[in-house]
Amino acid sequence: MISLISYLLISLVLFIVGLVVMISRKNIVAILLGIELILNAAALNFVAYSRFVTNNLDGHIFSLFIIVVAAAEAAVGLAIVIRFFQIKETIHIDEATQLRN
Amino acid sequence: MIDQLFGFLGYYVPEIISIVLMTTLLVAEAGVKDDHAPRTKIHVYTQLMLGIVLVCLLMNLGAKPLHIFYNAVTIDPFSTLVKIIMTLGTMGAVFLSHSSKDIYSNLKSEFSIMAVGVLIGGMLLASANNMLTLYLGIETLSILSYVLSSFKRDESTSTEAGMKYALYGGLSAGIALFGISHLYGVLGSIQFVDMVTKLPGIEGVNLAILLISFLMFFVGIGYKISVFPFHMWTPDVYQGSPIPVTSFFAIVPKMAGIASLVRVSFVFVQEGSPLAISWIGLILVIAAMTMTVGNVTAIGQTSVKRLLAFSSIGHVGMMILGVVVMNEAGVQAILFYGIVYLFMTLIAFYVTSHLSDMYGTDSYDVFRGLIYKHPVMAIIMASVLFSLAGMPPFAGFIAKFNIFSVIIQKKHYGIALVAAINSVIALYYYMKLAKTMIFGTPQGEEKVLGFTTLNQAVIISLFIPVLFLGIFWDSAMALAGNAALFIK
Amino acid sequence: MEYTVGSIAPIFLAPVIAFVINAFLGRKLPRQGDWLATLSIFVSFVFSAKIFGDFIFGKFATDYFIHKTFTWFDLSYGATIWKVDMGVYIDNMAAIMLLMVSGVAFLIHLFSTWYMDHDEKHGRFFVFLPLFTSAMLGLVLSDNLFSLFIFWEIMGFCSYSLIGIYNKKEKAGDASLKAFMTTRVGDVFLLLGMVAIWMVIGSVSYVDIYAAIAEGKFAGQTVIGISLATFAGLCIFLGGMGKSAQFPLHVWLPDAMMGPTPGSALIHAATMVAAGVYLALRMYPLMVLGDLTWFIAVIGAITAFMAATIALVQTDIKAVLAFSTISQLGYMMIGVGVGSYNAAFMHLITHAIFKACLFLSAGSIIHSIHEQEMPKMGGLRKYLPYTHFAMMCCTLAIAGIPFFSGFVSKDRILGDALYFGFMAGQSPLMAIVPILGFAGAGLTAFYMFRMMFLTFYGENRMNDHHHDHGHGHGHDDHHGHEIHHEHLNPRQNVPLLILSVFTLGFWFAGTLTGQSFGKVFGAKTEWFKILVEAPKVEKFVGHPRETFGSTDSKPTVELEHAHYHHQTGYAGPNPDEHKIHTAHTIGAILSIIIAFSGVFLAYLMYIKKSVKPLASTFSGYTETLKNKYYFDNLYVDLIIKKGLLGFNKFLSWFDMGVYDRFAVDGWASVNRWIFKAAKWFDNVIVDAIGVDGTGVAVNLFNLVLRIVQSGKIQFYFVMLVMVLASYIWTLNI
Amino acid sequence: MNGILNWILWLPIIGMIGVILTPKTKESLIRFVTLLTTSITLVLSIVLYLNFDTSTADMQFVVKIPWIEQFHINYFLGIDGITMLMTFLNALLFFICTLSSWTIHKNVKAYFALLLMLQSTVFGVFFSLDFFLFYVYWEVMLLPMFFLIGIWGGENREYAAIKFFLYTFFGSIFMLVGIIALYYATGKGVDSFNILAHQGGKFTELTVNVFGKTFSFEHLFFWFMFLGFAIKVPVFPFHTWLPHAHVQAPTAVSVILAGVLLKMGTYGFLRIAFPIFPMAAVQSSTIIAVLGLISVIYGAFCAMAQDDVKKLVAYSSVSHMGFVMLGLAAMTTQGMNGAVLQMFNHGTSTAMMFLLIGILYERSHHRWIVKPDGSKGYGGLSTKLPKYTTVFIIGMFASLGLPGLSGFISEALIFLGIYQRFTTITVIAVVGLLIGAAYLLWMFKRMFFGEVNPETEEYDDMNAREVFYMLPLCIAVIVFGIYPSPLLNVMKASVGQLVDLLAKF
Repeated sequence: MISLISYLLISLVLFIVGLVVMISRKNIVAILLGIELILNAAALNFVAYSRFVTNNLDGHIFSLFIIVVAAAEAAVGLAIVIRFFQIKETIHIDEATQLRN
Repeated sequence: MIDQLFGFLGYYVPEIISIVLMTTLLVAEAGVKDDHAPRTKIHVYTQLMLGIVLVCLLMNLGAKPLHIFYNAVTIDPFSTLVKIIMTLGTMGAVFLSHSSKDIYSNLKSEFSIMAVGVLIGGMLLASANNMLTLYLGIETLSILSYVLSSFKRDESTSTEAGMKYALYGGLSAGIALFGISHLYGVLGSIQFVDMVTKLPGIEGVNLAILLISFLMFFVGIGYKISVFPFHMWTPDVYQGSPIPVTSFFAIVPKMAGIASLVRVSFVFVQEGSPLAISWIGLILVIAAMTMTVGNVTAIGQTSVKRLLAFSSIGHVGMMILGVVVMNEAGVQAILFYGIVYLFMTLIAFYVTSHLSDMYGTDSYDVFRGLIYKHPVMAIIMASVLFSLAGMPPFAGFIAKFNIFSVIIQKKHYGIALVAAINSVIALYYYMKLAKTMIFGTPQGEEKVLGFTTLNQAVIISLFIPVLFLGIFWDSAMALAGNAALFIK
Repeated sequence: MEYTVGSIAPIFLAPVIAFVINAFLGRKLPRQGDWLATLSIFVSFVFSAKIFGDFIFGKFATDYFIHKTFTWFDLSYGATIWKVDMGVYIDNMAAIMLLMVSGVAFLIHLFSTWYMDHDEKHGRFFVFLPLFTSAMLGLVLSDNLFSLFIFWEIMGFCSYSLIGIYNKKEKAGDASLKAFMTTRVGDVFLLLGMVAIWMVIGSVSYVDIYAAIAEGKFAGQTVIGISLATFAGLCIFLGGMGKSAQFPLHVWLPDAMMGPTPGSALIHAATMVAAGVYLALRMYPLMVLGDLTWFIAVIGAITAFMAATIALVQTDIKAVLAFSTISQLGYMMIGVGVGSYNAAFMHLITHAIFKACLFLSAGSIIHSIHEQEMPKMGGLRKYLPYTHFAMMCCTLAIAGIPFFSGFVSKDRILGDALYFGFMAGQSPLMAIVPILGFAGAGLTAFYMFRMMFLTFYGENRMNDHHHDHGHGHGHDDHHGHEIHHEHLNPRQNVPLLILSVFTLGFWFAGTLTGQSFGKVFGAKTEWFKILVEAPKVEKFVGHPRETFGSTDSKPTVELEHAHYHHQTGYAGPNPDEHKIHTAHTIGAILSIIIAFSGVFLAYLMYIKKSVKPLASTFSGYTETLKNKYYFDNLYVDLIIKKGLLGFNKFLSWFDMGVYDRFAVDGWASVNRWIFKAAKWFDNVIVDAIGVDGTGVAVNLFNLVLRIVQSGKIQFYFVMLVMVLASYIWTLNI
Repeated sequence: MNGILNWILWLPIIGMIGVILTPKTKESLIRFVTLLTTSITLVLSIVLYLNFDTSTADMQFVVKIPWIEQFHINYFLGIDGITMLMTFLNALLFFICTLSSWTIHKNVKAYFALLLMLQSTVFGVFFSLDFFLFYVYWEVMLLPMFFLIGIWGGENREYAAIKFFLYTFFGSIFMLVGIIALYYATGKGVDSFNILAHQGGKFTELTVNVFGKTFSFEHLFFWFMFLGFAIKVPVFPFHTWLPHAHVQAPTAVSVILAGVLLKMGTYGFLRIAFPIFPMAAVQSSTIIAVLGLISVIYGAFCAMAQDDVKKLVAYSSVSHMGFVMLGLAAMTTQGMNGAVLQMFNHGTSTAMMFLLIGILYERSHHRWIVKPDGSKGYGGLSTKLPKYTTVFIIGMFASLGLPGLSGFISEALIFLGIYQRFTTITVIAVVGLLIGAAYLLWMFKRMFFGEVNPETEEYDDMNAREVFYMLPLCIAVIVFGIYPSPLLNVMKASVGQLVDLLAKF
């Protein structure tokens, strides 16, 4: 019987993995993936909580919205990344240090 | 059931009109070719619609607060006033975008679309009454902002700005969302009203989770209003984005974020709520740090755009001091500050935008000896700078005065001192710019061209409130006070 | 005897009016209004004479005095009553002083109309001279220290202006600056002492001060550790020292001779410099109370002797007179110190007359031959007979030859000094007072006659065509420096002759020798000795304050002939009467001997030439004397230039260069250093931090922020997460 | 009669509008308009003086109109004895400055407009009895000063202007905190911004908590106010903006700065810091006295070292304002009256000095007593410019406190006052008098005596206009030196009231 804790643990792992990816990986697409991971962690939390704790549908609905938003965000993000690639011919994050004091 | 859904649509007209405007704009934009005339038409249309929105909002201003759409959103004078400020900001930005050379002419109406979209997000955020709406508001704001900031498509800086914004925003939103999910778990609902009722009973592990996740949730708002330490994207994005976008960012998302910050604080942080202890201290520290960071960094800037960006950070630090005191007076001060800040920022960006269009750069040098090139512009700009610095008899002083007054009322003398020192620092860099404009000798003898009478009219009409509210400010204060009344 | 504003005010106001008129439209008046000034002084002379007559010729008792006040301004509000009164205080001393001042001033004005003729500064001179005279008269009239101080300073201002009147000369500027500043040193102390008295006893009117002394209000009062009486007395005496050019503060008077000679005659010989002595006399009871008399005596003795020695080697005729003035003022101070009150005052008067006369004579010489250096003169006797006569009388007087006024006054002072030094049971150290006094007397006789001989006797040492003059047929040549054979010129010589008449002793002593018998002109026997007494303080207790228009109070006590105690100045039978008499007799004999020996020595040196002049015998000492004991070098070069100015330069450098630069702007250089460091650390920092105002801390903070703001997005992530973590940690759950 | 303050306050603004409306090219017309305005103001202030009731210490000619209802902020004007003098001084000096600014040719219109604005704001500071109004005027006054120094100043003007501005702003922002604190300490009542209502030591028991430490409310905010006012005076540690501002500012502005603006600081003590926080004032009077003493000595010493004559006079005002601080610290009848009298007298005498330096500068275009290369800057002026020399002597001796001229009485009163409380300080302070005479006379000797310089040859003496505007000051200096009662009678009631109040603590 899978308990709430295990769900939370998994989502926490997802979250941390996402963070680590965003911080460590130099590939911008990978960083976007990290964002996705974090969002999914949150979504998982919502579902789990609404299943085990609150017994209402708020969590489910929220997670649906999250998926939509994540998609939109990814779309915009990727579009920008593509522009970036077209200009710089690289998607290495450290190339993006033109703006600074 | 039905009337719960549609009975209150009347109060929701502004949002609806904005949405209609956005969609119509999309369609129209698809239609037009690359020539200027229709864009002007579109621009006028946009302004008209926004004007209607403004009127509707003004009509809503008197309404008693009510939670509609199953508590999804709250319509109360507070949110309405914030929406008014945002709408005015949008109108200003759109106008600026139309005249600015910083935005490619074939993208001008796209700018309007995005701006209106951000406005909608802001409205959502300002009147959000449950976590879902709030999240959606933030994301709507953010996603469109990413696009706006990368608006100069084939300039690497702009794209980079957009990308950084997107990544940073994504991370912050993600963290916030993670926090929200745990809040949902601990408090068992996403409706503010229900969550609050659960608050007092929380202890033990749940309390720990509550606090941590509330902090995470705060990241989401914090990065929107770019308070320390979530401000780091701001300078880069402001620098990379076109000037109209920068001015837009400096007003609309910030006001929306502050509004939601206020609402969240007032909803969650009440007597007996476990958050109350840490919350005030947190905001105090953040406010102090934010204004200090903003002002101190602004000193070093040579690009006036960056300077204004940092100074806006400083102003946000000032504003959120109004949250600290947790009473109507504080909110009143914030709202008044918002109104004044709107006009001052718009004028400052107008002048900067025009000069940088003319000289191709926005460094101090383009301001040197402006008094000889365009006296009206120079005098108004100088006055606005002094107003931003909080010098009487301009409205900026009254705004500052109110903030001081509320924090001193709660006997936060320490933070008052910090704010005092900060306003001296702020005065310094504003005065440096004013000095350049008035004492400096211009390199070229040429006058400032192309500043049409329309532009002058706009600037002057924006300047009138800055002066008027500095002397006869009781009516505006009353308005803000009335709006602040129903915050709880 | 009723005195109203009308009978007193003109003394002071007439010269003031003359001053105002001359100041504004002097240029338009004929002769630039010198006649007006002279006339005004004559007016005040007439009124003073009236008062003098009333006081001296038997109308009033010894210590009768007029004291009338009016309110100058009033600060009373509610419970606090505080106002400043001005007023007139005339007693015998003041009456005599008034007559002397106005008389001498009148004669000097008269002389000046001749002397300043065709001088470019004629008009300006006659603006300041009446102003000065009015101030001096006002000082004599005034009833309290405050108004005294005011007139005191105004006199200082006039002296400043007259010394520097030839403003083309750089040296004139130096001299005037020196004079004003040196006296100012004393003045601020005078102000301080006045303030001290005022704030303790609530008034600075003489009457109130005397009364306070009698009532013992000073008892137990201390200022910064010293008893109030001593402190205030010392401060006030310092003021007097400044004005009367006493020993440490004497340096200004010789330089003051830059001014026109008649000005020097009036200000730096007759009246102003005597004001210090006058003040010391007025405050005599305070000095006694503060036990300062010995100090005054010592200062006076040192001054008298030192100035006399310096005068020995001076060649400029005015310089000799200047130093003799200092020396004589020293004698007056000795007189105050040793308690021979009326002798000191008498010496003030006699000295005023003969010294004024001496200066005027010197003036008439200088004006006639356009020469001040005595070695270049000689044998002028036959050209300037009247001047010679006048000057000889005065020299006899100052040298203390019997039957002349100087003898009368100085011999009394010396007699009392002798008593003070040897018989009054003072500490043996006090013996220096009489010793220096007598020595100085001898020197005085010597250098005065040296001056006379060098100037009027012997062969004429001027260049050739002047020799031709000597043989009497040079009247028609038109070279620059002619000696006109002196004819009796009313404006040149009459003043001299009048003054010289009053160098005779009996005017003052009432007798020819100064011993007490005989009556002169119906004046009381030894009128001077009797009428001028140290104030008997207890008489002033509860004396009614009169405002102008109220009737005078009647004489408070009848005539008294008693000598008064020397050390205290209080009336009363004196135990060692006979001692004093012996002292006086010895003193008289001694001073006669010394004076004559001095004259004789001078005769041997400069007429007979049988004794070599000093200069050749002790040349080393002569150098010291020529440099006036190096006081000027000490003050100007060392203290002012090196010390004060150096310190000031340092201070202002510190103010702008250090304090303002680093503490206030905070940072010019530190800022630059920060930039260097920052550039080296990371080229993140590109532009200059602002120019002014926010201080080092801000810049350092700025630096840190700029480094944080590195533009690396993932660095931002890290920061975000770290800060979030730290927040969570601060929740300490 | 009651509206007269309104008239005096707003007339300059009307004049300013008039100036702004006049076309740029009609410079003489602009000057005339300004002159007209200032002269009417002067006449009005004299009328004010004639109608002034010297018997009472209450506020007179009070005007009170509600401004911001919610905060109980009023447009609240009124004057007492102290302000009366300042009003007259202000009107007089601006009238004179208008005449002395006749020679300004750069940007005439803006100059005179700003000048008039400055006058109005200064009047506002002196008139306003409402804290908010006071603060607004106090700050607004900076703007015209900033531009007047910054545009028409000397070669280093921007630095000086910014320094002046920031320094004062720094002080006044603390004042603002104090003002708001008072507003709440009095419970946001009807009189919360009424300066008069706060007076009388109402806050002696309150305490405040800053950064976890507890302070006495009265002391903390007394020092806040002190900071604001002391910078304006300026008292010793805060004085360094003054030399810069003075040296760089154009003549008229230096005159106003030294003549009126510095007085605003001491006025602040008299009207606000002392009456509202009497206990703290009395308890910290020693510190004030010591600071005043340091200003006296330090200013005098620094002045003596200056080769730039204007800088010398600037430092001399540091020294003279130190005397005012001493008088204030004395808190006795004589001291306080002396201080206020000194405020007025220093206004006139220093104004004379700055005007005279300005006149000389117009002829020589430098201000060196001794040029940096060591040669004499001037010399033999007294032979070349007799009229000028006469006026200079009057001004100089007035400011070094020669009896018979105005400076003396105030300094004597200050000494009398201070002696009662701080004997030792008095004894030291006399050195100030000494040096005060020294640097002025030394400067005079170096500039006016000796042979005439070749370049001095060309200078011509004061013309009719200059004589005309120097005359009132000369008269004031002499008349009030001989007969100060017209001034003292006006002020003594108000001062006496304050002294009585302070005596209670």
